[in-house]
Amino acid sequence: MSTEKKPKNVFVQGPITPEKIATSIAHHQVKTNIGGHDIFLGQVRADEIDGKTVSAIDYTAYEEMANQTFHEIREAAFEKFDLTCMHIYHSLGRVNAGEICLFVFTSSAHRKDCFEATRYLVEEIKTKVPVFGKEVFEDGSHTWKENK
Amino acid sequence: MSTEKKPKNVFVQGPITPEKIATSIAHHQVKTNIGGHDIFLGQVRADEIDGKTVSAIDYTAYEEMANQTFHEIREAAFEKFDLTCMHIYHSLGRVNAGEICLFVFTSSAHRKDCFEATRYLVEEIKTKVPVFGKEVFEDGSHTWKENK
Amino acid sequence: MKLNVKYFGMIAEWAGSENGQLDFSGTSVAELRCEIEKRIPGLNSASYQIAVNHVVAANEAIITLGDEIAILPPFAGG
Amino acid sequence: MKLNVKYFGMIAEWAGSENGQLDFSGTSVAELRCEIEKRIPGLNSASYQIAVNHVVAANEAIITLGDEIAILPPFAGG
Repeated sequence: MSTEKKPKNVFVQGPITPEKIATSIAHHQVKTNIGGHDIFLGQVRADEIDGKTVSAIDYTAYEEMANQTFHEIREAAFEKFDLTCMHIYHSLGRVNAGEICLFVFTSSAHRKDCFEATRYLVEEIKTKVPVFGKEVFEDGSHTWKENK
Repeated sequence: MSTEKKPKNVFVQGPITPEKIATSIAHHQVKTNIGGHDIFLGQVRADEIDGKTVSAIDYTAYEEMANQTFHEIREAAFEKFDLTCMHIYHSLGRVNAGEICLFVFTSSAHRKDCFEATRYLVEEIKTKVPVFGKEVFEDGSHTWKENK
Repeated sequence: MKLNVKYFGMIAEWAGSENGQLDFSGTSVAELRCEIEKRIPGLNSASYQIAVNHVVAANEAIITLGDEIAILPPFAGG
Repeated sequence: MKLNVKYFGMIAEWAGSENGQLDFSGTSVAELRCEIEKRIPGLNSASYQIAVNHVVAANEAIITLGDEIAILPPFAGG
């Protein structure tokens, strides 16, 4: 009998909507030990690359490995910071410029923990999670995004 | 003729709702030069103080000075960080435990700026803005909150 | 000179009012502190700041007729 | 041994497929790199990582039959 938690599925199809974010915030109003929330939202930019404008990013992932890595990152953050709650969602498939592709949400009694945790999580996600982004231009051609 | 901007009114009556936050996020989806948003939400805690539980905070402010100070903090943040947008809202009046009293929202092309700006803004607000909080207990008695 | 003084938060509670008038014969913020502490019980052992015309003022700052004076208890924003 | 290999992102594009099978006679990840670079044009001058059983593997790591192999181009999450 294993007590290990199965990794949750972090991925959602398509963009993350403002309504989903509002619902998630509202769910925390019963948790009256929370004093601060820090939310990071990644939004797709209409970057200009070699004279062409990005109209969307088409996300794919090595899902089993990505969910396992998200799980490890979450566990590490719970160890490092005194958090009440932590939620992470990432898009798969097409996300248009201006839409949200990443939602990282941490909550804590005091602001220091949520501030540091959200930043830690975003940096870890960018460097460790196997998610791939095809930047699609207005003319249908594409290039591949690479995190710095 | 003065070119100085008049300070905006940062205050809203009562709690800040998840719907207001969602609307604010949605308004940024036309700004396709944004790559990251960082949102801090302050939430009223049901702290236990000398055996009594806080049920709400009743916020008052020296409004003219507070709006002037918010304005200066905003201008300083725009100087220090490369931001696309910045929004700050603070509650006045009664905010129940679990409800949101502060909403700080910054957006930038790259994540570093919004992360640093939101944190800077929250620290500045906590130390410089004349807002006062009466912590009301369940039995109707009260004490006065003090930022650390 | 007659000064209009605003009180906030716990200090308004101690003063029993959000506005007061003070007949002030001094010139500096330090002197104003002494004057106000005589009138508001508890203030001399409390932590508070004085704002003159919406800006927190040092003890050396000079007060002139018509200035907007506010007595500010510790901040609790956010 | 026969290895099943997954390709992602731009590497899947270069490989023309998201899955491939490879007859591998070596033992280490370094050897696997050489083998795969022979098959996928452009890969030898690209930046990529190899995951073995969902974990990024160093060049010295040993590959055994049944391992899940994935060839990962640079990450772009967030």
